[in-house]
Amino acid sequence: MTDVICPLCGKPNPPDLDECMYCQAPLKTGGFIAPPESESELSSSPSTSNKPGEAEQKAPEPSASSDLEQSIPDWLKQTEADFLDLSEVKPEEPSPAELSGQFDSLLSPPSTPPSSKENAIDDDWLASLLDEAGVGKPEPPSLQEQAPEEALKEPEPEPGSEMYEEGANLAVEGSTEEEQLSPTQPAEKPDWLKNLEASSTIKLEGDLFSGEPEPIEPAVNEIPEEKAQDQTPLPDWIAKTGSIEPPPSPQEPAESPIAPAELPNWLEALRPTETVSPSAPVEDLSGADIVTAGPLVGLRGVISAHPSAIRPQKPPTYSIKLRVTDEQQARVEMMKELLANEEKPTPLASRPIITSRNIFRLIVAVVLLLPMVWMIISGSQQASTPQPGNIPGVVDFTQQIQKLPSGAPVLMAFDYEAGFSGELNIAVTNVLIQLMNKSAYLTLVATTPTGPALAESLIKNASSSLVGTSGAYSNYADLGYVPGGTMGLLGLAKSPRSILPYSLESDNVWEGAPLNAIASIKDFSAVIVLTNDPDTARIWIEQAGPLLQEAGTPLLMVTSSQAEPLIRPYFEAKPAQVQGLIAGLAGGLAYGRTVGNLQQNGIWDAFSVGVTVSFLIILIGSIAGVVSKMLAASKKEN
Amino acid sequence: MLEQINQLADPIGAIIGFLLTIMVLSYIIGDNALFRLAIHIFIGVASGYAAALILYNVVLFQVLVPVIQMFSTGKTDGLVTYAFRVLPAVILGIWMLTKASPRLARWGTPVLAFLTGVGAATVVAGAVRGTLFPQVGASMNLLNIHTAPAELNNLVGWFINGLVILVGTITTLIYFQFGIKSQEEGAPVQRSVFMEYISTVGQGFIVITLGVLFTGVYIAALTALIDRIRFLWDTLHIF
Amino acid sequence: MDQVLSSITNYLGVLFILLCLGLILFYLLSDRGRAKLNLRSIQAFIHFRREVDLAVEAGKRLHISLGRGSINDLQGGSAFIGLTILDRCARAASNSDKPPVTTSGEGVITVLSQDTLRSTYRSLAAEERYDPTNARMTGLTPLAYAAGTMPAIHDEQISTNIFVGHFGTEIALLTEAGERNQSLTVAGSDSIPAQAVIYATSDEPLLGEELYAAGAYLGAGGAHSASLRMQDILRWVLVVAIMVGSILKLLGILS
Amino acid sequence: MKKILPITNAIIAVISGIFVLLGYFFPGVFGGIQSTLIGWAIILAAFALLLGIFNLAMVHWKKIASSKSGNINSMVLLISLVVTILIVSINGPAGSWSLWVFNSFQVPVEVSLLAVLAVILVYAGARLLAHRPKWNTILFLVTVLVVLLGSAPLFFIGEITPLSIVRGWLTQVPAIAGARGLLIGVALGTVATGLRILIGADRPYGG
Repeated sequence: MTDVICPLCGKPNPPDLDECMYCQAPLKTGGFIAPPESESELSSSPSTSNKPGEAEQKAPEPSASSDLEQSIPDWLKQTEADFLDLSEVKPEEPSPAELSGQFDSLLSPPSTPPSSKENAIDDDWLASLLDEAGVGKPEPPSLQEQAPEEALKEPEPEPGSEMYEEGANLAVEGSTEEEQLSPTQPAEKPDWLKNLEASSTIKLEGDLFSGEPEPIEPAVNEIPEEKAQDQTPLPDWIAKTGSIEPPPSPQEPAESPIAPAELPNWLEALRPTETVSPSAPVEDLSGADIVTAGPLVGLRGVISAHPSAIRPQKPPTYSIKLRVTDEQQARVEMMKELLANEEKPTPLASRPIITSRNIFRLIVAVVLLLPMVWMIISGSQQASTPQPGNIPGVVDFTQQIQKLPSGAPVLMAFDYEAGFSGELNIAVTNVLIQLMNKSAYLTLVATTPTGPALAESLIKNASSSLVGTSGAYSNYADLGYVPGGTMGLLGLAKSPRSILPYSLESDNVWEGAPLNAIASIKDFSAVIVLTNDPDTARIWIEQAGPLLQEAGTPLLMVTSSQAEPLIRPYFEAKPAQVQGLIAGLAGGLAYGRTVGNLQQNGIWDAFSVGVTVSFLIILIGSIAGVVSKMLAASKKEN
Repeated sequence: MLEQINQLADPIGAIIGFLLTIMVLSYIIGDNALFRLAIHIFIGVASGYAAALILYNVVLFQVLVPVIQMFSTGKTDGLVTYAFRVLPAVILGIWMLTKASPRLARWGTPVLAFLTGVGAATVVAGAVRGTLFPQVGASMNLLNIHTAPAELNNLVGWFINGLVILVGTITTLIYFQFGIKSQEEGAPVQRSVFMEYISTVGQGFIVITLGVLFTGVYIAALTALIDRIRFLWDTLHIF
Repeated sequence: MDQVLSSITNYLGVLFILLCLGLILFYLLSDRGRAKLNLRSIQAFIHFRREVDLAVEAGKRLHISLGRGSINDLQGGSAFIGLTILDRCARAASNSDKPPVTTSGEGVITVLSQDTLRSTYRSLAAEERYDPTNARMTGLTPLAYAAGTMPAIHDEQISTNIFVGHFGTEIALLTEAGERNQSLTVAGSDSIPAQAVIYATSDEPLLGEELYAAGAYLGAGGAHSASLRMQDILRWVLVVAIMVGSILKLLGILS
Repeated sequence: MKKILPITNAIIAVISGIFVLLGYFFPGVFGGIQSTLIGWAIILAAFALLLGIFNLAMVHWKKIASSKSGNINSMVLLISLVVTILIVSINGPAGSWSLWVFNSFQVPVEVSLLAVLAVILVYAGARLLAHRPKWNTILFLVTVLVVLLGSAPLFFIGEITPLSIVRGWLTQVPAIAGARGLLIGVALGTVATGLRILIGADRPYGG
């Protein structure tokens, strides 16, 4: 990837910089259509690929622009851009006269304010200009075509010649008006200066879109034509502009007095060039070299560029030609599309509540819901509940719990969201009941904020449904939430007491038995993770797993069916990284059987009918969709 | 009085749950005001609970309580550890709160830089130690002759499955290859035929995986739907 | 024995990371004069670039959702990618009159997205366009985040939704909202179940590693393409390692 | 200052990252520093979360202030936020009132949102082929249908054994293969992303 040439100071910059490292000018234009580095990288994008000719069109651009940009003082760039801005935003306004007037106005002192502004604003408009990809970029090459045309040979002769023709078209009005209008410029200045400051907020697209489409028409028509064949007839609005006579302003004397005072000497030196014939840029160049000393250091070559700027008949011509680059063509095509879409009534504008989609969605919902509702209401028990033996992991889980000595400390991580309680609560409640029957000391932690509440309510439920015990189960400590995700978990694995020093009841549980014997997570008799998120499960396996394997502490998991396929590999792995696994509703019910809890009151039947119905919906829906598409296609053919 | 409220609380909670469930399920028909209301209540409650919980677990238990205990019990031996492990974090935390004001925001950036650096390191280490090595190791172990079953018919199945997983893993990995040998200017960018075949196989495996996972997700959601129906019916039963 | 094994793993890990680092730096520094990197075309990115520009032309909003992955987790990676994309989008839409709106479900990511927006605008010298409420936190729990993002999709005249970051399966709610709003949804997540959902529900899914290539595809700078080259090389290193390892184990040379 | 601050930020990020990384691989030498830094980061994450809450509140407060549509909802949100924070702070996260709020407001809505997801997903599955008529869509749907049939006894038909065998094979062989490929790929991408930050090339902290 080649360096990015700063459009402002022309120095090369590494491609990944946003700002020029020398002058802090933004290097990247808005829009994806032509960010320099992305172009070189993304060979497949529609904006950059295709056209093989593009290569030689693009190649000379950056370097050429850089030389020139170097040689153009800011204020001049600014005014030209501003002129372009004007003529783009509202095509009716700028007459060639007005323009050339503007350039003249640059020669009169009051045009210094732009350059004398403090940097912040300066950056601001430059940036905004560069942002408006259509405006900022394209000029330099044109200037190049302009000034030392004979000196550096441009690869595109057509634009050049064409430009001269167009130049001819406007030359007459341009020159004549220029003479009479040049004095009135001061009056115009505030107007274009305002616009200049505003240029960062004026948005071409915005205007086009919010406003009526008329002004766009020319732009839209103009460019594609040029794309098609280079010979372009002038857009009518420009022809119009030629004839517009801007009214001479009344305040002219008010501002003119200051004019003669601060004329820089180099400008004096330039006066003659107005009379000099256009075909003598060489002399100007030589002149430029001398002028470099003085207030305008670093503006060497100003003069060489200058004649092109002040030559009255030129600006209108290149201003027309210039605004056609690939970017703009792409943008204009887009605009065309948008306009085309505008003409059609867009569905987005008037979104009806009842669309075929909504109806289809509604039918799907009803078809899915009704049978399940019926199963729940009837509390049907027809479908055979899953057997522990058929579901790998369940039996291992039970055995691991059975192995636990009575009163052993068990770490339970409630890492599932409340949304999955419908799926997981059956399994979790059964696990809790089994642990309570072994009067295990439950240490509850959570890496999700909803965990602690889930844990508390589930323990209350489980202990209430516990057979043969009265009152709530108190043999547990709820340590609450571990903030910090992976890092929190790592800290927890290494030293739980420093991460979670107190229980949610704010007592220091680590002082008393059995937790006082626990230094690290591996000292627990078992670690049970309840989660719906495979990533959380993986973090547990990765961060805590190694520690647990060292001590041979079993890591058991209760997961949602959505995480099962990703956790099962760890269970199947040799050596197993997860020693027991209960997954989803089926796992929960199967586990229920192992602890003698058989009640399922219609859930399993609803589940099985739900699965059957959704199978049919997907199958029929897909077939119907394909068929309807085929029919539509055949209709089109006919 | 409080007992009465407590007794009332459960049925009231059930009714609230009932109404909220209906309001949310109404999104199936279309986006509507009831749904909006329900989710805004929900966002407030969920975020509020999380915020309070974190205040409890971090600000209270890790920052305040230790200090209070130290000075109440007079045991200041933990002071040094506290000064190293907690105090700087608290200072940084307060410093980071400057992010709340647009004017001061820039000054809080160093703290975020610190967080980002630590996070990036954790991410890298976790990915290498936690995912890359275990997964690659597991893939290698698929065809470990020492773990092969003894019986011949099982052996065949074991070998074929192992081979399939191996091929699947490798082709999936290769499918993601991004770079392509640079061709002459203007030529359409495409992979070599060999690569095309391999990545098509890989794509097949990816799609099957996604299909399996999609079903898992769907089943989880379906279970939730059943749970809601169950809940609505039970709540109706209460009254 | 275990300790020896773990120390070996540690050294291997360091070696691996150094290899990655070396490759990235090599490509980053040697990238200047090299021929451009040809990338296989990924439909999602092609459409994405186009849609972003269309949105700018149409004066509509881009909505970038960065997920809820904490940067302290493995999920941080995808969140960082999300921030890179946010930067690209903010630049692309810098001359649109509707600045992009960002939603996220985690504190650090929210603050980082604000910083990214601010620094992007600053680099474009348009800092006055920065509005902190355009980078929002919409909820703290995953579903609260999704629920909070749905109204934004429905109400903010969104033309394109970009969901890049760590999402769970709740992303289906977001893609559905986008679909009902008839706006384009480009989605990618590091969570594989989420990818399954994305594959079925989003217009332009980004699968697996493709998400992490976003930077290089959207021209976020040399480092991104350098790291992409690194990924491509290490991919083959791992493939070879797996093959050789399994052959050795099949032959019983390695136990 | 304009220049210095970003550089300092980058240096901070890189150095802290390197220490933590070394701590992972050389716990003996750098373990102490690593765990300290991680401890800080955990506390900081909590502060960041509070910042997030603040941002959430501000966004909705502004909505209320500029009386746009939906400001009633915003008001409801703010009220429920404040009330919940108060209840949980006073009563404690495990207190009976906090649990009541949690169980009557949060749980129903979360489960219901997931229930809505079921309809969304089955609808998406039904129209996927019409949307994307490709070979891999068909493979996707076939997998979904097979796994679906295998995961529960069909109503009126009962368990279809061969299907559940196929399902078992699909979930334990090709699915594992694909998942491994995806996981390794994601890990590679994650490493790349992390390293870009550790060398200071990516600066998401706006440096």
